[in-house]
Amino acid sequence: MVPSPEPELDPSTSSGTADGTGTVDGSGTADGTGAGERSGTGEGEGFRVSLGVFDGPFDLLLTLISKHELDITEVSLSKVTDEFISYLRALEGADELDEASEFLVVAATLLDMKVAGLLPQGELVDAESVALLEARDLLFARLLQYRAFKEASTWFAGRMQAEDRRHARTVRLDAKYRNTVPELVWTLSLDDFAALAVLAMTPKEIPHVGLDHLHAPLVSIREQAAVVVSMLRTAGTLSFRQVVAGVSQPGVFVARFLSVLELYRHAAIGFEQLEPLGELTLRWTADRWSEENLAALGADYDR
Amino acid sequence: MTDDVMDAAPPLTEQLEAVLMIADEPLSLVTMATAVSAPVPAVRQAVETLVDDYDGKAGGPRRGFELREVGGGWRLYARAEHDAVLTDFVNTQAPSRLSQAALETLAVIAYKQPVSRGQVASIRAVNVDSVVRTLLARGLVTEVGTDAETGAILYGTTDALLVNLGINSLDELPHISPLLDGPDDTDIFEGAR
Amino acid sequence: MTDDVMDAAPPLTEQLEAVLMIADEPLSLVTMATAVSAPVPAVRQAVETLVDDYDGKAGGPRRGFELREVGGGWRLYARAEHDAVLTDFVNTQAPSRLSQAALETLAVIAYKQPVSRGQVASIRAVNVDSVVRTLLARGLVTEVGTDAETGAILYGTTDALLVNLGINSLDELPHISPLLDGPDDTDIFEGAR
Repeated sequence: MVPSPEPELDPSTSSGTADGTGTVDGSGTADGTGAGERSGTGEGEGFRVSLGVFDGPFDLLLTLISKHELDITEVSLSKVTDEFISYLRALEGADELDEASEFLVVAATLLDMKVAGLLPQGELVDAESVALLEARDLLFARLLQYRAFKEASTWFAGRMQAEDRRHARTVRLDAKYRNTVPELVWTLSLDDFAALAVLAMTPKEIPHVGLDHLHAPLVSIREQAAVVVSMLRTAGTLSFRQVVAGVSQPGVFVARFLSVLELYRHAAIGFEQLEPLGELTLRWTADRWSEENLAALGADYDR
Repeated sequence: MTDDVMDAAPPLTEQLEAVLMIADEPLSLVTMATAVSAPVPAVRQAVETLVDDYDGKAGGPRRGFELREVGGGWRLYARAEHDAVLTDFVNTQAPSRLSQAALETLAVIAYKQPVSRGQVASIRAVNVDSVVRTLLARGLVTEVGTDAETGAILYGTTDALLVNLGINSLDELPHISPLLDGPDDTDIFEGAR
Repeated sequence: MTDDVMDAAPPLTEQLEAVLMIADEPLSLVTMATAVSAPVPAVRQAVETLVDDYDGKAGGPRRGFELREVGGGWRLYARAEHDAVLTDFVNTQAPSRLSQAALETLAVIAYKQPVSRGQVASIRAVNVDSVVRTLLARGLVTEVGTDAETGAILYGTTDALLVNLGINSLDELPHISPLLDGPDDTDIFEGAR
């Protein structure tokens, strides 16, 4: 599926016909949140939803909503979510995590849009209504932007695939030219060379300018994550209750919970809860974990 | 030896052909001009002559190769029509495909550059650190500076990306600009309601 | 326009040009015949046509390259008349000192050998393709095999490096073991998304 060469993309017409519940071939260019991460273009696979007002690929649903051809207020987001969760069950491992995170972005945006859509609108008289509409536009913009890049990535994939098949002349330099290259000037001592190796193999420290002095966090999620990591790595499995045992400050309690979410997002831990509001059991699952992971953790909260 | 015409310098096109024959990456007009000690406009014209010549537009036969402008320079390629035959012949192993996540991140960086990982992550809404490392290792993106305010590393795309895409400049990326005017600019939806 | 014979398969000469353009070593007539699925005598005749063509004996201009028979096979070479230009060109491309990037890559290869470009790239978090080419051209590293699983080319250092460092064997490299015992799986980037 190589996109046509003319450089124009219109995400609003990306996947099939936009005639409501009509038939859809599901092989549009962007498979929405559906396409398998590794396979790139998973023909017809991906997440489909079956609602009263709509039946088809999730991506098409988004298209219709963003084109105002389907009213967001008529879409049951909880039903979409239920279907997504059962769809996820069929996936495995990393695919699951990636798809879930992408779904969350889109679902959160949809939810916001729906809230904006359900609120009474009336005449555009007061500043509040205007602000509401603007907020809704922002959400549309966010959704469309996300989908535009998804769309563009399809073009990238197609071009790269096409270019993979091309053959450029890349030949070794003939010996007669190689021999005319000026003699190499070598100045490194053996110890310099070893030092260079150390330098080259040391993982790069990511420069980080702390903003702590601007918004001094009362409790650091990163520090709390470090606590959770060391507890879980030692014990393997703990309940959340055990993880927060002895904590009295609400701030620490919250930060520790947020760090658990962050660690889950980094696929470092798994958790299970057998019933709503029941005991939350945390399990250490990371194959690899380094200080670097920890340093990057919770960066969203720094802003 | 046919040294009979050696009093005059060989034509520019011939010298360029020789240089292109031993080059192993796209050559810019300036690089070629330096190599053959000729002014850039003359080199540009000679390159155009060769392109037409190889395409069979100069009276001679069409060649089995072509001169393409890719990634900011010119390079000899086997003609696309023969790629199927050549694939059997060279049996090159294509590099492993980029994941969907990597492609999307690459697209965001390509359109938004220079851009920090944090900014990319806020669009893709997932952690992009490992993906960016993959793209760095592939040579498709590179560090282009740091944000003056936050000190965050800013990333941009490389010429190698252009070569991989078979295009010559970022201008050849598909237009998606109307959708990318940041959320600050809500005017874009004026007509949408 | 000479499109009159385009309905049939492209002429043999054109197909051979495509094959020769990307071949890195001399090709025997039999190899070429196999590549383009044509009988050897026809290939021989087409090769002769090309030789004359490139030498300017077929009505067109003389080319900056020539088709020569070397070591039992045919290969495209830059025409010897341009050697002065090409030598200058190669020299400007290959300065007498190695860049910092090249030295660091060399150091990684020295300690991690045998190692693939991809592994070096993930350690250094930049693309090392062109740097490895430089090191190969300089004879400091060489291909030592292929990875059984991925088929990737593995690189190691040469005696030339030992000479430059003034040592007799790799065992004399100073120990920097703590770093080397680190996470051995540099393939974290293979699956990284």
